[in-house]
Amino acid sequence: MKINKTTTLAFSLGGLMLAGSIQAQENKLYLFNWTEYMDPEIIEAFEEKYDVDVVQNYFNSLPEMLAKLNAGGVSQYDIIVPSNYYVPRLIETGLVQKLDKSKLGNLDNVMEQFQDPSFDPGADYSVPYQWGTTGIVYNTETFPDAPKSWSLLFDPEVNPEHPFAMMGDGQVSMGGACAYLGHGYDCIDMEAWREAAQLLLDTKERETFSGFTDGTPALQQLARGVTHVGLSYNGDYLFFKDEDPETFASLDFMIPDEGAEMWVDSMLIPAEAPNPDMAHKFIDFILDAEVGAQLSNYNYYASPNAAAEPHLDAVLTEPPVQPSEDDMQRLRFTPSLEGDALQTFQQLWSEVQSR
Amino acid sequence: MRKRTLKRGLTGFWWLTLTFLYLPLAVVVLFSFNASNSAATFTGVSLRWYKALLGNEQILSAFGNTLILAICSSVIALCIGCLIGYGMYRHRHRKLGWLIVLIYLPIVLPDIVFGISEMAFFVQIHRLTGLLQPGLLTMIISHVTFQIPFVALIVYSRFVGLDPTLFEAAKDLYATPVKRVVHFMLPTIKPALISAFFLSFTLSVDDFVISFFTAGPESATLPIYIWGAIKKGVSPEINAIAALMIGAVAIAAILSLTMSRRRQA
Amino acid sequence: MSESFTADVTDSADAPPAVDLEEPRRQPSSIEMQGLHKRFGADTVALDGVDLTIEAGEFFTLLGPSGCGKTTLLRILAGLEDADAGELSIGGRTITEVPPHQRSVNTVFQSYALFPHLSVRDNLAFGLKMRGLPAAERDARVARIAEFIKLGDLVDRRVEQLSGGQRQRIALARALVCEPDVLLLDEPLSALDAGLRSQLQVELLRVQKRLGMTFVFVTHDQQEAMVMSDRIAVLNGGIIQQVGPPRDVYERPVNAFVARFMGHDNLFAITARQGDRLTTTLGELQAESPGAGDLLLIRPETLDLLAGDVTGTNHLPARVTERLYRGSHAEYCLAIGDTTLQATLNNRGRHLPEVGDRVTVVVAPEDLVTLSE
Amino acid sequence: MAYAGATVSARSRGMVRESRHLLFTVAPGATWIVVFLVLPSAYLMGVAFMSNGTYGLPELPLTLESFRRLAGFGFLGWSPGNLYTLFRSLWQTLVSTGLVVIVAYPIAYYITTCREKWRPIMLLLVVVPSWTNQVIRTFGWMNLLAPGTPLSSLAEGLGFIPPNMGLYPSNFAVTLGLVYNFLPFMVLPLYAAFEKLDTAQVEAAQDLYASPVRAFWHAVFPQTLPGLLAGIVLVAIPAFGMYVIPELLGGGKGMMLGNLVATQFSGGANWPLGAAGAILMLIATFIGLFAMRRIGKRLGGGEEVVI
Repeated sequence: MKINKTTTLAFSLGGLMLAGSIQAQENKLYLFNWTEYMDPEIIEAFEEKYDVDVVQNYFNSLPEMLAKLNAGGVSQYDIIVPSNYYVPRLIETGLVQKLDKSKLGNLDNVMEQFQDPSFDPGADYSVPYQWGTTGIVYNTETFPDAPKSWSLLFDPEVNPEHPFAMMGDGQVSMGGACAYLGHGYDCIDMEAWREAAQLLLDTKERETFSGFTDGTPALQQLARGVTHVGLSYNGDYLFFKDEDPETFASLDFMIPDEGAEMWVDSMLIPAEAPNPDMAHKFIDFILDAEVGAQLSNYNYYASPNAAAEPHLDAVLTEPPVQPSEDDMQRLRFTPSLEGDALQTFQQLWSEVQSR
Repeated sequence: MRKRTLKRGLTGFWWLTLTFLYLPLAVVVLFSFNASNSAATFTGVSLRWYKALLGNEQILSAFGNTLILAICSSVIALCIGCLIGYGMYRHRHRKLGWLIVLIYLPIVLPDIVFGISEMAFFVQIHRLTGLLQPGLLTMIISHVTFQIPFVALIVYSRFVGLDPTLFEAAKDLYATPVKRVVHFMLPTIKPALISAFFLSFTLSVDDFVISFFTAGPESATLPIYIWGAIKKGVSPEINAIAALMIGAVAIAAILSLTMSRRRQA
Repeated sequence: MSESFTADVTDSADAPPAVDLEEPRRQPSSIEMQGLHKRFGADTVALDGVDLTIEAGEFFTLLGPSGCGKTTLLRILAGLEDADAGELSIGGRTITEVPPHQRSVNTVFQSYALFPHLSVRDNLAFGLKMRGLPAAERDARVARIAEFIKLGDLVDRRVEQLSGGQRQRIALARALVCEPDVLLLDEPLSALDAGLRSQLQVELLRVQKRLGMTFVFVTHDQQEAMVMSDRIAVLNGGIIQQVGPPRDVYERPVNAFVARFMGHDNLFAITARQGDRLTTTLGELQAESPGAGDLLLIRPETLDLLAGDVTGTNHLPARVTERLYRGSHAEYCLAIGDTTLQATLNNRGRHLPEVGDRVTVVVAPEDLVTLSE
Repeated sequence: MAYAGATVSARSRGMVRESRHLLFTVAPGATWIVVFLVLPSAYLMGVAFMSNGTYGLPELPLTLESFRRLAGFGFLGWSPGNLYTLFRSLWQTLVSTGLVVIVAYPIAYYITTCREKWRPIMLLLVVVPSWTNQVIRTFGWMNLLAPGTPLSSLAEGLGFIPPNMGLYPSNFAVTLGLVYNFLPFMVLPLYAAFEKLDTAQVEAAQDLYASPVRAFWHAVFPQTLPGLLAGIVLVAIPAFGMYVIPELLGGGKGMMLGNLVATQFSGGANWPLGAAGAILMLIATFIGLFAMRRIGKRLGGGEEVVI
């Protein structure tokens, strides 16, 4: 008898919940974003303005984001925020839809150099969100005279005995190895790749290699002393430094002289997004001058929003957010791979990971 | 003499093993009260990480999802598994090899294969029919799948342990088929049902891999949330959530102990 | 004790306790079986055409070795097993296809089958509850049966706390409280030790006589069968060998199987016959109007032993090869030529021959029974 | 004749009823498992024979390419990466199962030597940690083994690990995590076996063989073998397919087969390759199960070795 009651209770509970979730979807916006990449106040403001519930999900790397889209996410998220080199493959596989530019009144706020990006000619699919750089973060107490170079990671003589991590996203780690070997960060040459993969394998063999870590967690590892050198993003570095100045006083961010990554994260709408209308509203909301500035002020990343410039904090106008003229020369986009090149790269990378 | 040395050695080894088993959990609980953001040094007692949890809506919803998932899946698995367990008992003299294979399949299948099979399958079904979008429903389905065998085996072994003439006595004493179920079978296997439910619940809460691969944007459970938090970078907040879950388990353990004590008395 | 029962007792303080069960509630029912067949699997025949009538109010015993079909027959009566063919009626009503829960038949199981999840009281009330009797009447009936079977405070115990004998009595009470037309008992005493067993045999008999209910009792113990039964049916190989009152079955077995099963070993082949004179392996014997059949049964207790060599009709010279002194009587093994004969002598203070003595065996012609293999 | 006919009809009626009953009780669960596990697994098997699309999703035509890739053949010729992963999985399974046996055996025995009223509590103490989620358990070890923790400092002081490195991430941490995770699964069946131990046999053996080692080997060990085999099945099979522990504790060096498979799906890399890896895992699992059954039967352990 008791069991019957519990059963009924649980079933009605379950039914209620399912019904509830289906109904609730009507007025929700599903945002799939990098971790620690959105000011909660912006979300609150947007929710209030459009009377909508924003559901946020996070990823730590682009492969993870793509996997989630393939695993059903394409019909479950309204906005995704991938980096430049993943945009072409999203477009090509039909995972994203064309933007309805008539719904984006603030589109003109986008800086000129972002209006026709190489990864999305004509900007038919993407609207820039933030841009930044990937550099080396290291412990200044361990390395008081650190060279401004990838050798801090790849040369066992420069760093003989302190744990370090490489980037979890293969293309960034490979790019770093390429740069160190003198082939440039954005190499796509087969021979260069092979050499870089070998370098990564040798590096992995070193006792002080601690693992492949994504950009944001790498900072946590550095802060906790698990590693002493790692790869991360300029804005995240500043963001955490602001949160915990004491710990981060002994951590520094640098762009190696051999060259490093510069990236643009963009907002896109998945092909089967449940609420594309609201997604457009969201994109337009972010493009607003003040919201754009608020976002950058929160994130410590450079804004692609020209109109936002007057509202930006001072820290956003100087390195590392705005790289120095010299560094700017050395920064490259991560190449967007497709076809055989992508397959080859995946094989090289999985070899590096699995050995 | 030698025997006593052996016993003493074993006692020592026992305490050593217990330390091994509880040290990681103890450290999690201890550092959840740490005043500073450090895994290595304990700087003072503070509740700051628990306070940080309180306002976190995601954790609350993950907690709710965990409960809903565990309860719903356990209840469904209990109903279905109970039927199979009885069917296996009632027809144990028949050749049911295929059924045994089927029942053991979810148990022996590696989690990861289980999880990706479900994920790939649900994606395909959704593509074809628009049904079964990843979310709580798909998670419940997957959990029920791996819970059914455990329920069935527990119920089956309870039935096997019964005097088979009890079934005939019930018939003989004027119980109709429905009354036999209500007044005889269910009350008789009640202990088995309770432990099956408890085991299912534990299995559901313990699972990460299968949930991870079948979850949708709004159905993250606590383990998934913790996984995400670890992947994002270890933060002491995780210690606090983990400590709460450990506390819940400790309470469950004490409850189950007192319950079994009472049953023995 | 339940509330209602205590109330019952105090209300009629000076009257004897109300035990309606002393008077049968309804007329006892007879049982009719015709051509019952039952087979398990392809080649195990449990019943091979059983025709049997059990009279109303009879204490009827199904006797036979294990595997003879007696339990199958009982289970068919209870409805726990379907006959492959044949008809079954109780009290004139055909119930071949009636499911067990709709038959006014109750069973006392060999393993007692008390429900472990219920208290003794709830066990007793189970059948009444299933029949939908209101709680007050259930309590009253349970109290009455508890009084009748003298359960005392057993009613308030838990099943695990009961001994074997106590369980047996609860099982009996649980079946009786439903006041069935027929009570079936499946070797209910076989798990008990000898002392308790004979005590319960007496009690069972008392209950049956006082209720006048039809009892069908299954046992493999011929002693028990003889003590309890009005009539016995001996079964073997799914076939009824003989039906009759205990004395008939014991003293006049119809075939060698029944004779052996009833404990007789003195069976001798009849090699030739001339009128009443039979030639057997023992020698020539004079019988009184012997029936057909080529076996001669001599019951040990019908023999007399005379000291020394004495001649006369049915006097056989023999030698004592073994003697088992049992107090009330003595059992002998005697050698007559190459043949061994068993004899039992009552110990009435007379001389008991000893091993090695030469004796003369005397048997009365009317005590000789012929039967067939 | 009439009798024969009656038999058949009554009999077949009973069989129909029984079959309907079987169907009613077993069908819901069996269907559930078929629809939600057998079909998905079959679909996954199918994926393994499809081509890998440019962005990791399965495509037609059918091909054995994924199995070639799994064996290490790719654009770049043959490379041993996946074999490394396979052997690492086998090695970790072997080592951790061995360690679990070494720890669980005396523990299970010790519990049976204690007073009866303490035994349930002792068993509970062993099992309770496994009620917490495996992510949390593993996270506990991340805390304990990180650089700078007392354990790491100790290991560093003893010269086991180079300075500044923690015990985690490493293959050692993965082994430790596996042992920790699966210890209860070995203690329980072993305890059941010890509890059933026929002490008369042990005493006879002590009389017959002077040395306790031989007495153990001839009397105790064979009797606990069914429990041991059940434990090995319960530990080795999930350990071989483990994903969480190597992912969290292994860093970049500890990848096991489970991670190789998972990465193909959670890293958006190559579904068909992942599916082929899953088939490899299944084959290994079933070979392991089959071997254990054979050993169990050979040595006279019970039929039901699994659980």
